Amino acid sequence: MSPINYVYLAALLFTIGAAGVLIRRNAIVVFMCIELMLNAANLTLVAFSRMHGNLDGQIMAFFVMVVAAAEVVVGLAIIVMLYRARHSASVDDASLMKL
Amino acid sequence: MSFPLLTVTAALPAVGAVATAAVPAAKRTAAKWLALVFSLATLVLAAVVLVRFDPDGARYQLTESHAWISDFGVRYELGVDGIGAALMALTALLIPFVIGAGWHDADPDPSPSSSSRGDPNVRGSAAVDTSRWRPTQGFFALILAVEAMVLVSFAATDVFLFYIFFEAMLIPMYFLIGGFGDRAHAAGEEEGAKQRSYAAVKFLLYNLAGGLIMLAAVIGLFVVSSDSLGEGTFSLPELLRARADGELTMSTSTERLLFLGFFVAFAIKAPLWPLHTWLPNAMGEATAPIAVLITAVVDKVGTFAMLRFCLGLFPNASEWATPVVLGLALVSVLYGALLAVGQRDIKRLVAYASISHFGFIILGIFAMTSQGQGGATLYMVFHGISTAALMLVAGFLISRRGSRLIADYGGVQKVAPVLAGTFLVGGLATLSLPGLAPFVSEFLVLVGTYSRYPVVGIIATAGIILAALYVLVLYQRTMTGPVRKPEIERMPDLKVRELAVVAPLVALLVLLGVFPKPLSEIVNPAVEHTLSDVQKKDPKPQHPVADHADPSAWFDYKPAGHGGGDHE
Amino acid sequence: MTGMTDVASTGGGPGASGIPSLWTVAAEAGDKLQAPSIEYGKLSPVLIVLGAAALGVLIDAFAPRKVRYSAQLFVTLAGLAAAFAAVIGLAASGVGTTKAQIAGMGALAIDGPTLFLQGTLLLVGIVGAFTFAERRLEPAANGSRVDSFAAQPAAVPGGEGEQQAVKAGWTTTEVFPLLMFAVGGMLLFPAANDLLTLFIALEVFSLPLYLLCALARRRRLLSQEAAVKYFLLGAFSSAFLLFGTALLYGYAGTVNYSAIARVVSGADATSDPVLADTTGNDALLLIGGALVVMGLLFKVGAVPFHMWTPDVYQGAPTPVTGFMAAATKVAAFGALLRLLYVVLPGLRWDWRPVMWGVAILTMLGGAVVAITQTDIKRLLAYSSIAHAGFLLAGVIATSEDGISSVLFYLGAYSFVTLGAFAVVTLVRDAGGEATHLSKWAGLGRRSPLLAAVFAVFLLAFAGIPLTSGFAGKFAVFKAAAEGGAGALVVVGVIASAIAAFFYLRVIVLMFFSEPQADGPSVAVPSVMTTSAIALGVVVTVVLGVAPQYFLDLAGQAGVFVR
Amino acid sequence: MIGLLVGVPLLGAAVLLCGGRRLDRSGHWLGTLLAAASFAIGAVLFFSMLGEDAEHRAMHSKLFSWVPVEGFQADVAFQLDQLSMTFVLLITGVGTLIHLYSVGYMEHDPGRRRFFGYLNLFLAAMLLLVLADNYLLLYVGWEGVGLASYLLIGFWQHKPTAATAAKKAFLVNRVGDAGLAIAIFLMFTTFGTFAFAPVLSSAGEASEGKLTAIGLMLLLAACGKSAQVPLQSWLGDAMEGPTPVSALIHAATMVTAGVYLITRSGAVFNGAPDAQLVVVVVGAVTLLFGALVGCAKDDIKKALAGSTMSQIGYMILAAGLGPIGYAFAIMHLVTHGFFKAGLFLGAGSVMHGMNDEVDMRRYGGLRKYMPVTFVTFGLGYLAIIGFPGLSGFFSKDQIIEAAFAKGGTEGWILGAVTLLGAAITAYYMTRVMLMTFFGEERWRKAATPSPDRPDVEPAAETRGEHAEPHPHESPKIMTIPMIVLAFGSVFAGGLFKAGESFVNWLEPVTAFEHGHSPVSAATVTTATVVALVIGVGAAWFQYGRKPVPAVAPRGNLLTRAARRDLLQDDFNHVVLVSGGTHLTRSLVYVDHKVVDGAVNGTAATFGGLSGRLRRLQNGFARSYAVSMFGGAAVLIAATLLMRAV
Repeated sequence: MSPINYVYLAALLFTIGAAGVLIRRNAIVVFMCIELMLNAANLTLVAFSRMHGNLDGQIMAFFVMVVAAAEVVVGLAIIVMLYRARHSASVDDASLMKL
Repeated sequence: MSFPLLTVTAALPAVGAVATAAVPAAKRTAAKWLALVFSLATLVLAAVVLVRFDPDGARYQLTESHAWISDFGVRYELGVDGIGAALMALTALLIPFVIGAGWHDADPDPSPSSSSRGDPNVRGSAAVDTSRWRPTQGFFALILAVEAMVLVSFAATDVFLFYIFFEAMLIPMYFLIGGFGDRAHAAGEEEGAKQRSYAAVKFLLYNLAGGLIMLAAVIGLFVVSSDSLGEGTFSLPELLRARADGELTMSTSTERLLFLGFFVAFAIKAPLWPLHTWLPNAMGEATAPIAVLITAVVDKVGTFAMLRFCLGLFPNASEWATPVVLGLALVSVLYGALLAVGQRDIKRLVAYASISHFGFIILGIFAMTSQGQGGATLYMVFHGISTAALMLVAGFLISRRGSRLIADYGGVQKVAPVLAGTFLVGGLATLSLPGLAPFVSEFLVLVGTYSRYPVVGIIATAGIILAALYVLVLYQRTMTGPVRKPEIERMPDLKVRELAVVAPLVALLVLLGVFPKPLSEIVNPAVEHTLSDVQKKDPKPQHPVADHADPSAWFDYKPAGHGGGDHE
Repeated sequence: MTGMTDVASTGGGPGASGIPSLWTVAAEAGDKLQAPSIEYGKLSPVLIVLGAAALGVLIDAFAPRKVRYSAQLFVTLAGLAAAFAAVIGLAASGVGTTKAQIAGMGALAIDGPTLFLQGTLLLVGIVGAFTFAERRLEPAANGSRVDSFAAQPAAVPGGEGEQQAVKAGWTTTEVFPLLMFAVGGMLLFPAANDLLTLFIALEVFSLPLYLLCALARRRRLLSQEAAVKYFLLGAFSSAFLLFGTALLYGYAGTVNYSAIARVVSGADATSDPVLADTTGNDALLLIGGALVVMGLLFKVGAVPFHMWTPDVYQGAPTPVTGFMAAATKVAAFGALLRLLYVVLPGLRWDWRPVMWGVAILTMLGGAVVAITQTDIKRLLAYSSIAHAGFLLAGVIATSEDGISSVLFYLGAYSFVTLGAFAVVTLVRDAGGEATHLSKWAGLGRRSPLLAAVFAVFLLAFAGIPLTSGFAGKFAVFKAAAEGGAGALVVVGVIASAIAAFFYLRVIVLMFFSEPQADGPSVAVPSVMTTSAIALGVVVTVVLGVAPQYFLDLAGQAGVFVR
Repeated sequence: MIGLLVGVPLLGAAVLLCGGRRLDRSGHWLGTLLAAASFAIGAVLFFSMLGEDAEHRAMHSKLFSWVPVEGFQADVAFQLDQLSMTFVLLITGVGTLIHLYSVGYMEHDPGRRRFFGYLNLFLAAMLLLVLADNYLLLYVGWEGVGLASYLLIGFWQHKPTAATAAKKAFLVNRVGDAGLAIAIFLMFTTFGTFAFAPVLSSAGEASEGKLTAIGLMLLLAACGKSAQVPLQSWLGDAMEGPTPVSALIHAATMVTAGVYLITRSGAVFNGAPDAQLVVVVVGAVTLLFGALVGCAKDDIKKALAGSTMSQIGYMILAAGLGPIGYAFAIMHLVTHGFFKAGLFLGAGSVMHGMNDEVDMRRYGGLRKYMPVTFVTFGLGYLAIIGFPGLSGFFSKDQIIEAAFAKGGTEGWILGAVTLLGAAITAYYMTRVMLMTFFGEERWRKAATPSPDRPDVEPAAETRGEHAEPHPHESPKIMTIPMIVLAFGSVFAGGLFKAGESFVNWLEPVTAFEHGHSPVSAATVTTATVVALVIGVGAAWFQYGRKPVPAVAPRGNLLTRAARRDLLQDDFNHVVLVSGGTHLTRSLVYVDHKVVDGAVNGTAATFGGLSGRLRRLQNGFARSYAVSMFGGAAVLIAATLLMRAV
């Protein structure tokens, strides 16, 4: 199987993730979708790394994981804070500021 | 490097503005006197400029040149030709009168509770602490700031330098219009404040929009000059030289676009129909001295710049645009006059009259004849003085009655003859009565226009009839007739301060009307230079009379009847 | 797999395959481990700031509550000042011009733009730290002065815990390390010379900002909402950026800027025919480039990626907004410039028209929507969007002038922004800052000086001559016109005219309207906010009247090292 | 010396107008003195001129260069030749007399100082007009007299009618002034100058078309100033001014400036027969027009105003005849100056004695009460109707003769018109005479002010109640000028005629040709006398034999039209005033709604756009994400598209 198929899969995952961000209301789920997008990027990197025959992509994938972990720390903290204030994790509820 | 006279002349009012603004809140009168002293000192310096200017000398004199922003090719370059010198003098001349006339315009309300301003409860409450609000200081400081900026504009020979001050002067003007209105407003205080800020915003947006369009053209000019000359420059003498030598070339469409960019900005400032609608609002809402500042001083920068920059930098495009410009100017002349006839508000009437006059000025500029442009230049100066006289007296009138509506007056002549008399003189100057200064300029403009564009000249002549109409209707409705209103019966005549403001203006109108020669001699060479920039020559008369300057020719003249005059 | 072994150095010597692969080297040389050569001196500004940030974390963890504030403030300011000194030192030694080089094994480019932007960022950071540290505006609680940040960020807004914390006069000092991390990330951002560093730097400065947004003392619901929005959208956009990075990597087989550029220009053709459908596949390049650019456009707040801006600007604590508005823009434009000028110059004819569209939309969109705003912070947010559009016009110039004009503009703009938001912190009523425009009515009568200062900032935003805003705008438009984007200049001019309208509205309100009875009062700030505002005014006027020195500076800094 | 002629009264005006209330008590004497001084200077110059031989009488003096612009030279320079001299003497002479008269007439008026200031201003302007050596300076005087006329007509500014009349006079004159301005433009483009000497001496070189254009424009100017059709409408209303003003400005001097202009520009007209023809037609039409109006008016001053119009019609007609008529035009101008001024002063004297009543239907039988006025007025009357031997007879007779001499059909028509005019003149003047001084004393019944003058003027109040008037003779200071003018009315014509002295005097300036009349001089004279008798007789039949009704009968259509100045004002009102009002109103509307509306509309458009775009910012993070996602998609699509294209 050509590694390029992984890239296609990654693109699909990325799109699914993006669609999830657009569709889902729950902030946690939205955030998980974003993680999915990051991981799609990771898959792409790894796939290309394989195709190019260098390790750059794989190393980058590690970096991305670390960053994603940091993002989770910050993101969950913010989302939990939101939930505590509103007893709801819906992103649509957080729409006081508009226009 | 000689003494930087122009810089000092322009900097003096700027210093005055800072000094005036720094006067403590309680010492209002000191601030006024300080401002007056600074404006008079500036006048002295401007007079020195005028005296030191040698009509037979170089095109630009008293020049100064310093590097400023070399990245933009910008230099701090000053220099005056006759036109600039005359207009600098006009500016410096009018400011003391503006200050004198506006002496009490920015006084805080004497008794806040009795005043109609706002809700008395609000005024009285301690919550609103306005003790640091120093309108008087601000008013006079802003006037001086405008003066400084206008002076630089007239003296700048660097396009960019000019542009900067052309734009920057909007800001103090904006505050002057929006911040200081007439004491009483016909539509009530709330509504008055609203209209005032509407007028100020309109003024600023209109002019800023024009200025921004010009900014695009200024940038374009830089690009063109850096393409042609290797290094972008804004120096007017340098650009003119390069143009004349053929070093600076631009494609026809580029030149036209750049011309339009410049011209639109100036046409808004001037203002030319149909870009004029900000002027009646601004002049109507501002106090009379500020209205004078707008129309007599600031707007002149627009017409001045047409003459100096549009024609000088873009001669071919100017020629290309001439028919349209003349058409618009003609419309301005007639339209302004007709609308002036239809106004019910004194200040708006004067504003529309000014639009008509600016039409004449632009007509003269684009007629491209010595008479037209010389007349236009003189017109700028004389219109400044005459409008100042008319508007300031109108302001005195309005301040007495607290209304701008013509219908609220009538019979003032009976109770305040001096006021009425000076008003009439101002009005007569506005309608270009011979013997008063504006006549000379208006006639020159008309002659100059006629000699190249006869039809335009003749149609424009109708403007002088309409001018008589709106001035005399105004005078009739306000000054004549029986005194029917008690407010007018109690109306005092001009006070000493007011007379001191008006009398010199009237005297100047007469003096310059009878003997404009010193001024026209300063202006003439500059006009010739401008004409040579656009490579135009005056049209020759069909049957030139060989030596018409010789009065003795008369004595050789024999009336020639059908039979040769021999009747014996 | 041959390409992996023969890469010996980052220099890409004649024998090399031409695709320097730093990570590969590190991974491959397991047996003969070589320490990578790091130019510590050249990286010192970043290192100092990050070090100070780490120190700040330690202080918050271990120092007694009483000294925390002063210790944090000292460390922050000292760190920033030292970093700034380092930048000056580097610049003085010619690193910005003649000795510009790629440092950190190809990860960072230390050149003119980097140093200029780092210097600007550090100054912005210092001024930002001043406004962060301001403790005189809020009424003192329980005898201790408090700042603009939440007494107990973890507490539920309006809950009992929060009320107690407020009453007790608690303050937190973690904002300083957060600030320092953000600054550190921003210092890296414009210096990033490969896409991975770009991504990391982006996250390093974004994550602290997300948190900072959530920390407002008042109106905490808004603040939290701002943080959530910023976080989710920011993460969303960084996912795009990352995916774009992956695609570019797929295209070029490397993430190094100059290496990608060489592939783009065809200098380094791909060696393996097997990879023909990936490496050198223009679709990958174009899509990947577009996605990376989009990630950066999100940060600069360009239409249509701008929508987070007003909400976040409004909800975040005002000192944070000021810092963010100024610094993010500086850092993001730096990165955008480097990306477009170093990586994608070969694609100029592809991205320029697209960027034209974005610039036009941004200028007009920001200006038009701002007209009807009623909240001063939202208004400034839309204003920042419009300014992003003007800056994009300079970016599009694709010339040295374009670079230097954008650099200059950024410097000018950031100080005006900082000053303006600092003024916003001062206008307060019982509910904290009075940001609704109607409250600003008649401010000119109550405190003429403050109103005048704010008017100066507004005029600078509007680009009135003799202010820095004008000089910047002129520089950018001039570069754009010279770069053949005359039409863009015209649009920019129109947008400026529209923008002038809403700046004027505020001036009208301040000076020409009667003060309201229940209007806000103007707090008397400490010397810190005062100096922030004063610096804003000074920079505004100096850059407006005598910009030549700074233009020279930006002009010298206008070359990217490749 | 020539400059002094202008300067002295100008000084007077300046002093009197700026001097303030200090001069209230003595100002009128100062004004009179300066007028007299000016006359004295004129007289001195006249005699020194007489000392020269005819060809070298013209004097020239340049004061300074006024407007020097490249290619455009206008000097303040005077030239005094025989034509100017004639005017100088007339202006200063009659002017001085009227100053004197005014001292009495305006005795109780609070604005007397101002009045004399204006009078002096008028003298200065008028002298400038006739002394200028170029058209531009003439233009200054031209508008200057217009200004003085404006100020004096509107002297009683508190009366709305006066203010309106003043404004109207100025405006109508402005139309004429525009003509003069255009004439100057034409001269400038044709000759490169507009000084008299070079223009007139080289007029022959220009094309006839140019000359015709110049001539017509000059005629337009003359029509305005001299109240000729179609710009005649202001003169009747101008009678709102104090009567001395009517005498000086609107009878003797200013209104004749048009004749001066045409005569002065003779060289232009001589080269433009078409223009001359128009001049003649205008003169003829006005002659009849004014006469008809004069017949119908019951207001004594307006009747005289109609007469003035008509008499100036004679002069214009004569001037239009060319060299055969110039001298006679001027001659009639001078004699008319005497008798018409005298008539007006007489009318003023009557009004003075009658509580400022002007309606002749409320006069009657006044000869007993005002003998001096009666006699002087009567002599003026005889002069104007051309009673043989008196001034008017000689001057008018010459014009009629010259009209016939025009030759061809034109000559016959013109001759007939002038004769008809003479008859009508006799008719309406007789009517005035009879209604005023003869018949029953109708004023005894009419104790109320006339209905067409509802506004009470303070000047009248100071002189007495509006009770029944007590007619009385005016004081000496008023009668003396009347007497002097009566002498002029009687003898001037004969003096001028004797030995053709007047014609010879003017000949070097205006040139002269004897017209070759198809009818003999004696026949013309006879016809004139016959016309005179018919006119007088008709008037006597109508007004002498039977009592004059105190309320005017309705009259036939023509009478009613003539009472309304032959509907000229109605025409003006419909066409110009209401048309103009509509125009300005609609323009104000256009300015507000269209021009300004476009600006405000632009602003509103952006505002609306802003409001709509603003709604996109709906607060939902997910919709922001949609925007970003869409943006990214578009970005990618556009980038790919760029490559595809």
